[in-house]
Amino acid sequence: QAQAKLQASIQRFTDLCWDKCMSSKPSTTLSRAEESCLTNCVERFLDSSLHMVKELENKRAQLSS
Amino acid sequence: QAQAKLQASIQRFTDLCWDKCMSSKPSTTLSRAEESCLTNCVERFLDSSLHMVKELENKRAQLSS
Amino acid sequence: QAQAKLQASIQRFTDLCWDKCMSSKPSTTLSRAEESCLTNCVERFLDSSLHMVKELENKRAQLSS
Amino acid sequence: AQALMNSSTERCFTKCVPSPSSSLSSYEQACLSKCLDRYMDAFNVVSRTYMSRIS
Amino acid sequence: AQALMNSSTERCFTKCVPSPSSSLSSYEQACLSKCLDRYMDAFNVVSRTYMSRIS
Amino acid sequence: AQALMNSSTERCFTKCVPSPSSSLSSYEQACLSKCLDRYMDAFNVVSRTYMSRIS
Repeated sequence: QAQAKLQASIQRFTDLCWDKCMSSKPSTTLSRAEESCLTNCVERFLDSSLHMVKELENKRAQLSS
Repeated sequence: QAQAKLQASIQRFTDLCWDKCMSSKPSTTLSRAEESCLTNCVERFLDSSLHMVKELENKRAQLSS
Repeated sequence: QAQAKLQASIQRFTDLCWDKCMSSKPSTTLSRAEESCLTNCVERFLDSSLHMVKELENKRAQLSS
Repeated sequence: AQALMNSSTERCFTKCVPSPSSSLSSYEQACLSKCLDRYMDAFNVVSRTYMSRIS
Repeated sequence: AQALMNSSTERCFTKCVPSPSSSLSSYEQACLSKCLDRYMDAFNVVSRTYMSRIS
Repeated sequence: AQALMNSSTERCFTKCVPSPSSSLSSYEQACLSKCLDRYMDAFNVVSRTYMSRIS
């Protein structure tokens, strides 16, 4: 079940970053630009997610103090 | 479980109305225009939903009479 | 349960082809052009799906030979 | 039928009520009615086409 | 709360990080913080409006 | 693998068959094959990047 959740996350990131990074006509190989865009897209998405979770926790800490 | 369904509906309306009402760059506070757009968006979505359910029931009543 | 899966597929194809085929303002009746677009859309989507599954099987066969 | 209503309502609301105001106009209501009819038509065409393919 | 975080993160990432580079800039981080605040505001307005309709 | 096929088919159909006609042309078929290859590449890059972050 953890395996299924992991697969679902990878699927979700692939779809999100596919729309951001891939050229409109599929190319014969994955270009360098597409590959580095995909990597940055996943990395920055995870950074964004962590940033927002931290913000939320700060807010909760302020409310309960 | 009713609680979960309610949460899912509010989530769905938030996403729908977010795309319609919020400016492209997030502002420092929720503007008056954004707030009234969100309220109208939810209200009119619920009106539309009721209108369409009623239409469907009318059609069923005509078919079975 | 097979019935539910069938319904979900038809729903999914309707949404996909609705966005491709229907005019922006709803017309009083379904036009000939809209109807033939919907039919072609479903048929070609199923062709595309079969084509891609076949490709994937070819690739697997090559890897295991 | 729940999924069908959710999906048609979202699509028709987007088409027919682009800028929600303080009430639904009669024009918007007529648009929603026509849109629902067309969604049902589309559902039936798709259903018929799919069933004839898989049978 | 999981669905809420998934949805707000996807929407705010799209708005605030249109071209992901090798790190999050402080501008992008500030945009994400504001965007989360606005998403929560929107969720609260929608929630309040919906509850007053169905009660 | 079902979710992966559904998602890649929808994305590649949208890219490669913008106006569905009475049959799939060989051009459209070649586009679908390339698109599937690129989707698998993208899935692998995303998977590798994500795994190295969470491990």
